Amino acid sequence: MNIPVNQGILLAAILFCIGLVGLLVRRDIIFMLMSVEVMLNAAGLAFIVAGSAWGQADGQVMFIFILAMAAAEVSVGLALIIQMFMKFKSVDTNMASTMNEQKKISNT
Amino acid sequence: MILVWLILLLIGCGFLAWLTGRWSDILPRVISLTGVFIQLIIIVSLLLEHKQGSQWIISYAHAWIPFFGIQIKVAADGLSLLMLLLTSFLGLLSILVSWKEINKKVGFFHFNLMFVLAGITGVFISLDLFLFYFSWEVMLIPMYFLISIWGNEKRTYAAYKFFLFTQASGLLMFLSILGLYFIHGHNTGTYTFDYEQLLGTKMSTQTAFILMLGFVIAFIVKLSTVPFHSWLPDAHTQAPTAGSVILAGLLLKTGAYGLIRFVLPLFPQASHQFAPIAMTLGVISILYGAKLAFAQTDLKRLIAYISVSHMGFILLGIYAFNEIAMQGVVMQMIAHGISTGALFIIAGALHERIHTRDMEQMGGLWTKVPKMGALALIFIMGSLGLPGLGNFIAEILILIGSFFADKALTIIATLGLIASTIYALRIMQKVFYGKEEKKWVIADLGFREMAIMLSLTIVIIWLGLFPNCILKVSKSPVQKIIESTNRVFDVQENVVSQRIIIKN
Amino acid sequence: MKDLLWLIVALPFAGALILTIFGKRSPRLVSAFIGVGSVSLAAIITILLGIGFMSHNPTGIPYHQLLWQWMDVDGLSLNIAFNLDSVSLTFIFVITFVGALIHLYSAQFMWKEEEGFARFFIFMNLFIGFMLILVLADNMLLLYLGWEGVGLCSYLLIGFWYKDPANGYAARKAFIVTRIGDFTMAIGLFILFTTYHTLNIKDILAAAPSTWAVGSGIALTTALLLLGGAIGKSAQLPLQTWLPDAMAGPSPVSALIHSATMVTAGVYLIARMHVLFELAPIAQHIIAIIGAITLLVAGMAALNQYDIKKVLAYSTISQIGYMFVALGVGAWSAAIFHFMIHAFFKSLLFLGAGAVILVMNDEHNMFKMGGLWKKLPVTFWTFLIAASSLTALPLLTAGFYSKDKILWLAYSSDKGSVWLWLAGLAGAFITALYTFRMVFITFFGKAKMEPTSRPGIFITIPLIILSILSFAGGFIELPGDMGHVTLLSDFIQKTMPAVMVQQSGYRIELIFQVIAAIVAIGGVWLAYIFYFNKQFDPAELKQNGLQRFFYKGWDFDLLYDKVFVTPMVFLARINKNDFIDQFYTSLASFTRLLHKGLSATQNGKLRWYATAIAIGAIVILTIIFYL
Amino acid sequence: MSIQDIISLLPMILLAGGMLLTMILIAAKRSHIVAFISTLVIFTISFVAIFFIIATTPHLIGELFIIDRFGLYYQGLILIAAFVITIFSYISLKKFFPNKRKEEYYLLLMLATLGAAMVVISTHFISFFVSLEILTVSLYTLISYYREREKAIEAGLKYLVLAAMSSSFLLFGMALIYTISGTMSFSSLSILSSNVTIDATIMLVAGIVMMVVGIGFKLALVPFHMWAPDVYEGASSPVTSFIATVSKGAVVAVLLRFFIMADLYRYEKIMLVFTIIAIVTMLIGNLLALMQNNVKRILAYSSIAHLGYLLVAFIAGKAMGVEAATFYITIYVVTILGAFGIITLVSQSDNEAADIENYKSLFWRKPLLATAFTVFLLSLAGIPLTAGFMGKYFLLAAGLGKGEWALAFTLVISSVIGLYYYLRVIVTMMKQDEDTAIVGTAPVFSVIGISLVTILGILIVAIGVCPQWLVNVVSKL
Repeated sequence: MNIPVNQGILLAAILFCIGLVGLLVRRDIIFMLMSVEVMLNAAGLAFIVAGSAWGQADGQVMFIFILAMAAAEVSVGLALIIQMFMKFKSVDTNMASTMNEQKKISNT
Repeated sequence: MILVWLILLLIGCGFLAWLTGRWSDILPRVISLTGVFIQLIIIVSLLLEHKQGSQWIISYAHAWIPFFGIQIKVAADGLSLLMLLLTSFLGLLSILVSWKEINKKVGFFHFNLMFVLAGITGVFISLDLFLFYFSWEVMLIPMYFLISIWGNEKRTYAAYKFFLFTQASGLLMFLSILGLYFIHGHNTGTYTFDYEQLLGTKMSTQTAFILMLGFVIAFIVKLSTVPFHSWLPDAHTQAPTAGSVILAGLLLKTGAYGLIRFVLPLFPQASHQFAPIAMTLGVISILYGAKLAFAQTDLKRLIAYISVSHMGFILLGIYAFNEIAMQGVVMQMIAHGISTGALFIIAGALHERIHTRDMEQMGGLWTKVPKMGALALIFIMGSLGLPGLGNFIAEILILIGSFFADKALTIIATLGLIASTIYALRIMQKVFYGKEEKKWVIADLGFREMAIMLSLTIVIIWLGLFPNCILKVSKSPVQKIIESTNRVFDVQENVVSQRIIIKN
Repeated sequence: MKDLLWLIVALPFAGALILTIFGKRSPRLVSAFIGVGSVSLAAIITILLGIGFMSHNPTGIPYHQLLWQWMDVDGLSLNIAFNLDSVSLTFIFVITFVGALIHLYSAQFMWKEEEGFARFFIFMNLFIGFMLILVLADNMLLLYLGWEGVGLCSYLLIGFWYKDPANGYAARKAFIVTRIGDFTMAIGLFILFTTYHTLNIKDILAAAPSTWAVGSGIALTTALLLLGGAIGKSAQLPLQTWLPDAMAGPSPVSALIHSATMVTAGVYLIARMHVLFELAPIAQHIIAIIGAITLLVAGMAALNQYDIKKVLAYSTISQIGYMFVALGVGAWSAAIFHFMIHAFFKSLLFLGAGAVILVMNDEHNMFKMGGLWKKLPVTFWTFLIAASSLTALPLLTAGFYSKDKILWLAYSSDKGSVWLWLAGLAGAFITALYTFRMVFITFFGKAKMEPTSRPGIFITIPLIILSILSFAGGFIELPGDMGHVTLLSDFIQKTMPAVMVQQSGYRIELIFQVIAAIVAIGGVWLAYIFYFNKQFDPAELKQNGLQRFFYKGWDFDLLYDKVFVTPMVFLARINKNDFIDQFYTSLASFTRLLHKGLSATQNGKLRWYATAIAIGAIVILTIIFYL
Repeated sequence: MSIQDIISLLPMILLAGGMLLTMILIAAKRSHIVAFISTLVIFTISFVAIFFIIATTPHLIGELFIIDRFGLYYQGLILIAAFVITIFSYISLKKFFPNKRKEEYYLLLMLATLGAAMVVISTHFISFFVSLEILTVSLYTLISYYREREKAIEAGLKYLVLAAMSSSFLLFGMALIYTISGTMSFSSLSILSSNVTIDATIMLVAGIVMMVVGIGFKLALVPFHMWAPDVYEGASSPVTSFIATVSKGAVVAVLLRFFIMADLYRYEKIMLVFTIIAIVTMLIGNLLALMQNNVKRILAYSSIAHLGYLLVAFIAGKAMGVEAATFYITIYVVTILGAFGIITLVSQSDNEAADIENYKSLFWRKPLLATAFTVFLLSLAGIPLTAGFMGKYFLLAAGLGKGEWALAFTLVISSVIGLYYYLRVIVTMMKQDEDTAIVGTAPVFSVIGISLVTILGILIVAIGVCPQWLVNVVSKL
């Protein structure tokens, strides 16, 4: 059974958008990471679809690399989240906004 | 090659001064003094051996960035030699002036001073547009430091203003230079910044006009023509005396020089189109500058506005496109350099003594400092164009010349004679005449200052009585530029060429 | 002998230079010696030169001396060169001779000036030098140099007592007002050069008649522009306002600059360029009319002054008015004759007044003096002679002959008219009136204050010499019906055309002279009735409105102040730090605003950053899809 | 995989091997100095290795990599930068870092360098993506390495989330392109587009644009720039300079390679997008920095603006663009290294000398440092006698050669705006009052660091005065 490319890409796009929206609406860093994962996997899915459409292995190869990269990212990410929680006593990203332009504007 | 050595000499002395500045305060002064003095001697000798009519006296070219056809090409003709003479002379004086005035970071001060002079020298001798722009920009940074480190109370603001104005306009000129470069390249296939090759580049009228505007804006900002003058009063007022002298005496002149050397020959036709606007601007500057000068109470600021007014004459003269006016412009460049420089030195001397530039607090100083008063009188008379002094020759030549070009504007410009009387006498009145506002206890000019001022006095009177010495030197270059500007034009329109041919 | 011409000019400058260098240190006696000596030497050389000139060339060929080339630019080639002809000779004679006398006088007059003594002589010498250049110049630009130079010296000398701001103001006023005249004159020069491609006076005068038609517009314009310069310098209407204030200077200055020499430079200019003016008859009429009006206006003003020097100042204006009338009717020699005589008696009057003021320790108000005639006999008698010469008392005084010549020609010359004559006549009457008003009030009546001292020998000598001249000077030129001596006019007419006399005839001329004489004497008589031995209390001298108006010199100052000065000062004030600068400052603050706005976006919120990226991506995609 | 391939990958292999070696060393004995030295040695060796393989260029390794002069030049640049950064990192670690766990830093540094070095030679989506991620992931950790500082953590998190987001954009773009073209190698992209339908082209372009989003994030182009100031401020100066120089340089290189090999210049729309981005970036970058008081943030914004400038050359494309961009990025790298080096040297507490006040009257306290800093700032401002001017000239020449007047004009205007804040820093250094406490750094390193900075400064001036040699090198790529 084979899926028409367009629909597959469409699905991937939808996934991507869901991830994006999730990233934009959530303040919780963990959920943000999860949404990013969704986006990455959407891209991966697109690769798979395209690869199968072209009958090439490259799609899958790319997908594997994406997985690896995502894994690495998550590992670092979680480590950072722990640090963040120790520093800011919260996983709310708005807490972690000590660096900004407010009060930095000089009056000279 | 000798010309390149001039620049290297100055730069070398600059570095030396900086280094020695760590150990002593006298050494930098002596070093830079000798450096500039040597330059002066070289230039004088060049002037003496320079025969009239010969176009480029010494020309030296050496590849710099062949990839872009950029080369180190320097040459001098009578005009540039005169400018160089002025440069080294005023440079010498400015070092002498700051002998006592500058006490902190003496080494670095002289480093900057030398660099400014080097940059100005470069501007006056470079025949490669890239090199020209390079030196044009190189003067700015050290000048910026001179103002912002050794300046008066509002120095930082003034320095910013000076730098942003000149830099912005300069970059516009740079764009124009590149435009010219590429147009010439597309036409001929040889990409070069060589002035003499770029002469007579074929391009459409619109393009020529726009490119010319790029140059012109850079130059008239330097020339502090209304409405681009507003950097000048601040810079002049806040700079240390030496800075003011160099700003008024030399930096402004680079603008005029640029117009004469580059704009007219490179864009003859566009210049003719632009002439009416330019002359109008010149006239406006003359009167508006005078008016503002009259309004000021800060002595240095007043003198600054006098410069604006006098530069107006230069613009008027340049765009009259005839030899008389152009010779007048050359005279004006030199005479204004001398007279305004002298006025700034006097203002500086006063500031050193009574620590204020506010004329309301002065008055009746003649009794205290008769020498200063007398010398001030001479240069005030100079700046109001009293016959017998250099400025008169300049202004009368410019006015007569531009009278051929445009009667109405010239008549309005002549009103400047009255205006200048009004503001110039105001200095005399406020500072030296009248009752003493405060009981200042101040010394008259010392030996060093007297030497400086007397040399200036002799020069300004000499210019007034024997202007021919100058005019002879600048004759052939001026003629060449004028006819190269008008020749191209005569074939295009006869109407205007009628306007510019004097003898018929 | 002729080759010494340059020396005449050089000597005063040399003196000035020496004084500038050594004046401060050297004692006053030395300074005085240098100052007086240099000018007197110049005077002697002038006289010798003059004798030589007159004896050796009867035809009066001008003598030309070239010193060096001034400038040579594309057709504008000018020399520093002097040109001596009968006119300039007359002038330099008056300048150096009277100048020398006044220097001598000043040596004593200024003695009390401790620090300013050398300075005074420097300026005076400079003045003489520039004046000589003005008169001897062979080209317009050199003339202009002298012209401006004397203006400078007048500025410096009016403001000699610089401590008082009022003097400084007067000095500035003088310089600026005359500068207005110079402005028009400069434009005149431009036109001359554009037309003739030379500024050499002789060439211009030679070329003019062939280039310009008589009465042509351009000729008229040029003539009027030059006239502007002349008016400014000679304090004629409407630029006369500076002269009365110029009296702030020391009396010798008033005598030398503001009566004898500088103020007559305008007369010289017009006489010198007479060809141009003959090409523009209208201009000449205007000159005559200006002269006529001026002499009346100034006369009325002089009639209402308290300050003795102010009286003399206004009288100078009105006398120059006479000269202008003469020039206007083309009576060149008459004008120059009157210039010379006027130089003698007016400087004498000023010196006398100066002497009085000196001994009355700086009291200027006539009404506070009185009864001085037996206290200061020399001063009185010399003053009286000068006064009568100014009044033009018939037969004896020089003034009579010079003024009578003008009056007669004002009527009889081809350009003359009866109105000009009437104006002159009225002027003569007023002159007589105010002159003897001054004499009677100052020297007769009850003494109100005692002179502190007697004028010294160096003051009296010049007075006497000048009185002789202003007495006997007239006999070199006698009218047709009495002796008909025409030494001067012959001499002048070597360079200038004689006046065209329309209707002559000794009878008419005689009638005119009688009328003139009667008028003059009538004036004196009236003055005698009103002012002789009358009691005037300076405290309650009340003037009615009209007198006040005259006293203020017809309120010209007020007018100019309202029309020109105030608006300009106002303009200067409102736009002191100029509005163009505001534009750039606003530009800068606008950029700052942008910065603030953009900085607000950098709020440190992770979500916002992510949103920004997303929005950016979306925007770009829309651009791709829908553009 | 042939022996030739191995040889031509030698620098990378050396880096990787060296990294493992260092890891073992550290495992054997924790010693800061040893790790430091070995890192330096490894960088040097692999830099030297480059010269051995120049002869055999260009060499293709399948579709994945191409070793050509261009790539090697960038690798060299990256290695030099990494070398300098290592030294400054040593100083900074020595000064501010608690005594434990200094060594891993160097491993991460080498890893990131490896990633960057691979990015510049990759010619295939896969290799590109993988090497980019190697670079990025190790950057996350480097940024938040000073984990005692909450700013570092915050910066790390921000960078992580946003970078991940941007890479997902990148990937999705790649996926789209792949869907249309059926190939993932740059070069074969240039062949198609004749035979694809209109809406396919649209999709292709969309894909490219999404890739541009990813790349634009790495280069901190407006509107993907917002992370830059925070990350610059949060990370320690050496890491910041690494981000500013190595990662950006690498990405610029791959961007050029991608657009030229895939010949994407034919899509006007994309060029239009880039033009807009360039203009906005130049202006906003400079405006943001205008009255900034934090030097590191100033440099962040200025780096945004400078990448905007660089786009001018990039847009100019084949003609002179590549040379111009390469020339410019080289100069930019040198300048930024120097600037951050000075920040490192001036800093005295563990939150670094970021505030402009710390530089007050530096000119009278430490003339040499201040002069060097002045030179760097002037070079950034593009004033003659410094290399920055020549770089800017090169950009303008490229842009105008292509007739991009609008871009050139914007460049000029914005660099005038930019002038203001560079001058502000300089003026602050010139301020007279001597009250600020004298900065003291550990003598040895300060000597090394100062001499290094001085060398960089001299280099800047040298290029500024006679750039011909560099121009020759660049133009022969």
